[in-house]
Amino acid sequence: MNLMDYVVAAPEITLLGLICFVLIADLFIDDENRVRTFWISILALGTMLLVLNAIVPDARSVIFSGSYVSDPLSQILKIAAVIFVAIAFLYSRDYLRANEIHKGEFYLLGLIGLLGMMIMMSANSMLTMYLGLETLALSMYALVAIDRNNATSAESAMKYFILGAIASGCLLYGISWIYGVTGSLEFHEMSAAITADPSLNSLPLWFGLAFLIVGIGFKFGAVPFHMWLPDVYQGARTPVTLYIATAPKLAALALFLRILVDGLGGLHDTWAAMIMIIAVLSLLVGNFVAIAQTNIKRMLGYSTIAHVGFILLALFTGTKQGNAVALFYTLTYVVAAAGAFGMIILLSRRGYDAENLSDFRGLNARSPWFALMMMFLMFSMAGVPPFVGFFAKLNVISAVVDSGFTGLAVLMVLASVVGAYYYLRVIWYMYFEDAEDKAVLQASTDMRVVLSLNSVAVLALGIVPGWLLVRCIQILG
Amino acid sequence: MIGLEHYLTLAAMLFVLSIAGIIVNRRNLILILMCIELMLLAVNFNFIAFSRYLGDETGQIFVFFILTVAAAEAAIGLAILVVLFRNKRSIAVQELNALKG
Amino acid sequence: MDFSQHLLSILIWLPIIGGAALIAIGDGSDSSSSRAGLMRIVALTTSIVTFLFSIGLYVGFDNAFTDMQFIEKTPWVDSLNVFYSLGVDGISLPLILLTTFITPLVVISSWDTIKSRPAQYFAAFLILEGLMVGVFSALDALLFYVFWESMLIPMFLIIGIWGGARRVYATLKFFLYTFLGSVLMLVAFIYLYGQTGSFDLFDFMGVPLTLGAQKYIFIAFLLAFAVKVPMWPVHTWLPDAHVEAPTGGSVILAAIMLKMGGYGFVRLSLPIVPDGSEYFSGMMIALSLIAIVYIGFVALMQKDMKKLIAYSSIAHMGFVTLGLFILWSFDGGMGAGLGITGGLIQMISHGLISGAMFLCVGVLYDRMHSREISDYGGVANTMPMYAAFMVLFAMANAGLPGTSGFVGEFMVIIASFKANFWYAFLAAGTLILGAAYTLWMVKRVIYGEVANDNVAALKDLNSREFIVLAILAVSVLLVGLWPAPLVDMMSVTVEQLIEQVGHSKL
Amino acid sequence: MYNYYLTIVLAPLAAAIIAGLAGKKIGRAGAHWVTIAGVGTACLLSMLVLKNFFWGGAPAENISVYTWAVTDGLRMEVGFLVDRLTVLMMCVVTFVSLMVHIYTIGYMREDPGYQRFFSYISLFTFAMLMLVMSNNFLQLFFGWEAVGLVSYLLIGFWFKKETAIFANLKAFLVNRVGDFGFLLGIAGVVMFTGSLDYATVFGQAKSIAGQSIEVFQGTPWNAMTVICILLFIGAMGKSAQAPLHVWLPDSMEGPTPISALIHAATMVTAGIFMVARMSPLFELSTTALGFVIVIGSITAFFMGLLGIIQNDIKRVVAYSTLSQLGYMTVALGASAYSAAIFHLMTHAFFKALLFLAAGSVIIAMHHEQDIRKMGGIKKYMPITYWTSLVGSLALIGFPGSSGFFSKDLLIEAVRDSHWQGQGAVYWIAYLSVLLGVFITALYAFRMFFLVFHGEERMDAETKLHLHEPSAVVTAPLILLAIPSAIIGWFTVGPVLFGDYFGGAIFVSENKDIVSHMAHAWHGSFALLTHSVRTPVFWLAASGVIAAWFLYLKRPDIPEIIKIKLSGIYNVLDRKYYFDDLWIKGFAGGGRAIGQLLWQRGDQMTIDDTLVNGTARTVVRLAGFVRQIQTGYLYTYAFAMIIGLTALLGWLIWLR
Repeated sequence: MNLMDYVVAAPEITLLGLICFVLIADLFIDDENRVRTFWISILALGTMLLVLNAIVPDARSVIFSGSYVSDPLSQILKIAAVIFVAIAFLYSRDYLRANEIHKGEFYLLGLIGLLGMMIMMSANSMLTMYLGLETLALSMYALVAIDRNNATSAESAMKYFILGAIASGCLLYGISWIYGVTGSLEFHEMSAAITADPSLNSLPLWFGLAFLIVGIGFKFGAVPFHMWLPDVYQGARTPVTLYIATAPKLAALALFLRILVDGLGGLHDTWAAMIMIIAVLSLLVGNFVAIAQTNIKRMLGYSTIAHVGFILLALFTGTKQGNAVALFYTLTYVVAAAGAFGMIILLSRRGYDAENLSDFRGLNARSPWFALMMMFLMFSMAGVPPFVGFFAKLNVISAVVDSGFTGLAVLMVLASVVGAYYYLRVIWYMYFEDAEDKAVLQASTDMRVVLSLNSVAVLALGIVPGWLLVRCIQILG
Repeated sequence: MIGLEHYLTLAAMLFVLSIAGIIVNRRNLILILMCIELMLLAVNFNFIAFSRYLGDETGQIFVFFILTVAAAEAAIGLAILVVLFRNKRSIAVQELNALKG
Repeated sequence: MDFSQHLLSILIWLPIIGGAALIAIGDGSDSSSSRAGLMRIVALTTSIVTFLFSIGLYVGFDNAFTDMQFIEKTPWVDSLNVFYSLGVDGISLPLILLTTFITPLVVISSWDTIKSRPAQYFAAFLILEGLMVGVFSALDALLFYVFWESMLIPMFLIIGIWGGARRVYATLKFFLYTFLGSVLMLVAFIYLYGQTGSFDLFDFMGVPLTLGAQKYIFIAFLLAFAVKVPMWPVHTWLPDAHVEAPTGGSVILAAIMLKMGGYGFVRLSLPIVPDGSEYFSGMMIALSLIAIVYIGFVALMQKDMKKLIAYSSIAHMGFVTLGLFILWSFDGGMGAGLGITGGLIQMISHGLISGAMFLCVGVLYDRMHSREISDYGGVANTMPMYAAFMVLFAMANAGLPGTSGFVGEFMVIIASFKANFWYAFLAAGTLILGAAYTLWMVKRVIYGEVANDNVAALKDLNSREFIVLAILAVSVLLVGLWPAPLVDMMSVTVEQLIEQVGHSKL
Repeated sequence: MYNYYLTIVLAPLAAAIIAGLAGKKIGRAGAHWVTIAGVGTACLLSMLVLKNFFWGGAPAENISVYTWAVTDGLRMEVGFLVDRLTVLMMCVVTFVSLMVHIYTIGYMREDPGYQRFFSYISLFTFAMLMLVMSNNFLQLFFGWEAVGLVSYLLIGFWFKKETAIFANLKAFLVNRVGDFGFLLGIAGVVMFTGSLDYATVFGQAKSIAGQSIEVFQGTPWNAMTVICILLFIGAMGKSAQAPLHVWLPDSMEGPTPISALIHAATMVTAGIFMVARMSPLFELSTTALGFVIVIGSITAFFMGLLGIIQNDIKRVVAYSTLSQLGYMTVALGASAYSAAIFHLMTHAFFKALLFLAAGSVIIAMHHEQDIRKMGGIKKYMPITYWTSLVGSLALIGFPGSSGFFSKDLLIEAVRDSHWQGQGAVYWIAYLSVLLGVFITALYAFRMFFLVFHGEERMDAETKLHLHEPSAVVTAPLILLAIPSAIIGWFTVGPVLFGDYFGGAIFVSENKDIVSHMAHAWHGSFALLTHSVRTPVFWLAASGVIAAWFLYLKRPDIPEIIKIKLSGIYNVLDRKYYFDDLWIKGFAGGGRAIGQLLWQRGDQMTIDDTLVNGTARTVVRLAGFVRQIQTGYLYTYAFAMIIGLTALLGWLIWLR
């Protein structure tokens, strides 16, 4: 146990420190100046970026007696997570202020959640993973309930909490079995043990595995463990939804990659089938039910489920390519999701949430520019070229085809055709119908700028998808 | 002589019980919170039994963490419960369906 | 810089940039504001400059050269081994020229007829133009697919925003129909990518494939292209889309977008899966003939002018597919080349004629806001000039010799007679049906006593409309009286295609 | 000569374009002057060319103007084949056209569409010349369809008249039915010869005749027969042979000048010309010739019958045209191509004359066309009277008139044709042409008497203004009357028996009736004297007498006959129900099919059921799956547990 370890783990440690600082600083800030807390947290996140860029992990460095790992994967995931949390904060600020829920807790919990994510991303043992998971989960439960006077968000928080608890219970139960069979909590020891003694690869281990998958599936929001997702997306205040919809997906990816690939990669042919089933289910349920939605947050919730289906289908192949494209897909999807929810926030104002599809009516008349941006995002999510969503899907499909599941690929594309419908519906409302409320969009310049950049990014990434894709492949290839 | 399998069986029973509790109970959220605690306890049983069986302490260390987290979880859960009650004046599970479809 | 090396890129990106500029300019407060004027000028100049560049393409093109020309190839997505590679040959060049030729006409024709958001309207068309040129010049399957799909977006908006009453239904139907068709093509591409390790079309053409694989790939392609052409029975989106689309949209849709289906068959299906194509050729011929006869009858009964023309488009495109897929019915000798050339010519000519027909209907629609045949009658009394054009294009649509409509049909019928008497018999049925539905419409719309006061109040063509129709009329007659330049442009490529399709991939 | 040919073709075209596009600027006079100039030049040059051939003995010329397209080894060219057959046609076409141009100045004087009309008829002249001068099938088809187009435009010239625009649509569509066959025929030619050029094709005629084509599986037919019959179907359309004749009577809705030019003299004879031009092919298929001759005789006889009961002055002439075309077709079928062409020529003159005369009557009667409302016009319009007398005599083949030579020899040719002793076909043909003579005489003079003699049945108002139209109308009448009267006398010898056509028309030895008749040829005068001894003469005479008796002496008798034979009368009155067949049967049927396919097939089956049905299903499914999300915590938990147990179950039992 040497000092270097702390250097390697610097990001988390710094973040912890910063969190404490924000916590204390926030005490001395009164409500009308709450925006300072925002700027402080932004600064904090900025420093995080500096720190993360300062220490570039050349390769895997495993520390704290094998419970913590730092590698390019964790690096990129963390950077992304930090950025998206920052974006979430930025988009949220004005909304929170307008709706008198501009509390320091929001940023604080957000940062703590980020800490949890980062721990998950760097976890190298079940214990670390669990702790990170709970740190994230608990802060998100709190975030969902942050609006004390809102029944629906309270309800959704409660649902989220209970189901989450069940999920983590299952996860733990699974962990306990894995631990029992392999005699270790540390991922590489697990895989080593399994390779060393193939006899371990038998029912008891699979028994645990099944429970694990419940936990993982829940985190992703994969069918049939998805039920919380639409309710929470709809129930939580939009900024919170934005937060939940973006960065944690990266954490979930880390969860999957660390446990099922690093840890239990030896059981691939066992879990592959399970993952495939839930992935296909997510694909279908997500796309189909989204069609029937009128609340756009809920619709995006279901669309998330569908996208999760794609991510899982990439992961289920178990190939390096599959993992790489899963990473690519998740990153790009999160970009689009951030933009979409940001757009909802943009349309909302004091005491009024633009959360129904119909609220997008005639946006083209109100603000051609942001209508265009929203169109970019929607087409990207629908997977229509030249937007990045298309390349994400393309990669996943080609990964699936390469591992010989052409039929599955056909199913995927057909599902995405069904999916296209509800994205198109948004565009249809924006462009083909007349506005009901003609109110001008009120949003601060910085949000407008960032949101525009965010949306243009899906086009830019679509036109030059190369560099990000290459990075993903370098990291996991 | 009581062996590993008995502990595991017990743990499994508790686990199933807790889940059953969550699914069957439709009246009171508190009960559900309890069931969750129960679930975690079942897990703890497993861990301890395994660690004893493997002669390896990490399992027991894990248990401590689980207990801590469980406490935190309970706190959050109750907090949310309070918020919920403030808004809905009820903590009945079957009235918790404003969000659906 | 040396333009000639990047001519295709210019043709693709110039309009797209112009479109982006238009979006940047944005719509003036009203369509008469100076800003709107500026915007129109930008749109027109962009499209015309593009057309001028395309002339450069025509001049620089070498008919005798068998391979692709004006090739550009730079890596695009290394990790997937995708290239930004463009090129033209005798098959794609005419279509590119058609695209760049029609777009300015569309811009002129909708000069001041579009009242709401003209900037967005013209932007959509310019971007569409660039993407369509891209489709015709892409030599990399993925690039092709990207252009192919992105094209849907502007068209989706054009129909949806500026369309008629049932525009939303129509445009959604259009988008989903075509999207459904093409995603399977994507899967096929990916499969082939798995086989070759690249998306290069020529690698696809080179790779050996089992008959089974070829069948599946052909079906995947078929769905994509059959929907675009459109072939019976996946044609039902077309009448709706055409009827609801604004005039310009209908023109582009009929004149160019439909051609992509035929182009796809020539560029992809035939060379990449020759055996698969041969296996299904019987079915394809059957479908083509159904399209020609069945749709001919259906067109007869249409009450809506645009619907009628839309259906006639389907029937005419039947000749394209027929010409392509009788390829295997000849044991050597003349025929194959005749059929394919005929099909390709038919594409160009139909592009001109249907475009003109839709413009003609548009002229009336702008005045009376009705497409119902029954609302008209005796238009010739009030709009003699218009009537002259209408009759000319109607005759062209009925395949009168001396107009472009005749050339392709003549070649295809001659070829199909050699293939099988009954093919020709059914195909030639269009002589009667085509004349019947077109001229019956002319009789009811153009001729007769002035039907009602609205007709009595009609004003004849203004100079803008006259120019557009005149240009089209001249080109229709030109192609009809002297198709040689067009044919020579294609012949070498066609021979090579036939030779290529001749080699089995098994 | 090449420049001559180009000028001949392009002069009318140029005139048409000028008159058509610049009509407003050049004004009415300008329009007719420019077009007359154009056609006049064409006519003059044609005469010169004729002179070259006839006296100069110039050889046939086969020139390619430009290459239309070359693909897959098939050369498609535009070019001229000018030989003695062509040049004859050229002269007829341009001359009649010129006459009509002049005549039109008077006939259309008040019409607002003056310039348009001139542009059209010049355009027609161009198209017709392209047709006759073509040296390949492609251009032939071009001309073929182009004349159809102009005829369509001209029949519907008064596009406000519902009947007119109905008639022109009908004409075009019926012609298209013919062209349908024609195009297939051309395709067949290409299939077997790989060329569209006359010379090449005729060169390979023998090889085609050798081959066979299986239209129906397992039943090989002689390729030549199939091709020839297909080609002839085209001729049936253009030359209005039964059952594709229905458009011609209706085409009378057009202005009279074009009835004379297009629907009597030139366009309708295109079919005859085409068959003669294709004689090298037709000669090789007796079956096809049989088909031709039967169709011809049916048309000749039955269409003549209809002429008797028509009351519209133009329709009477129209039906007589039909019947005369039938005569020519019969001649073709009898391999007496030169006789057919000869009759074509004479007919062009006297039929054009009759139409123009009728037209002049119509002008005088203020566009009254019903012969029952005329009568005794003789004294008001002497020129018209005498000219149309010439025309009628020529029509019935009065000895010495042009019609006499052509028709008499035509009938003789049929009598001695190679069909002799072939049974039914022969008798059908021969009898129909014989009886045709009587009928022709009957209807021709019925009309003549009703119009020019007898009591004056028109109202006083019209009678007041009844007078001979201006010179532009009468001059063409006279100019046409002259050839109608005499041209037969001195052309019959050289054209028919002087082997005028030479290589232009090919007749195989055993069928070559005309040259066989040449041996018995002792000059026109001999024929004249001998004619009195032929049944033809007596039939014609009795026809005239019958007409005189029935319509001048005892006008009540026709009424009685009408009542007595009301059955037959109705059949004739309904034109053998052919119109019903086409309009109700085919047109109506087609529309019914269209409706069915559209409503049931397209909309119901494909669109509603398959396309929208799918969409509906998806939505319904979505609605259903949505129900699972009840909103109750325990359902959610339950779902998770189900999922878990499913996974476990899969592990334990399936894995």
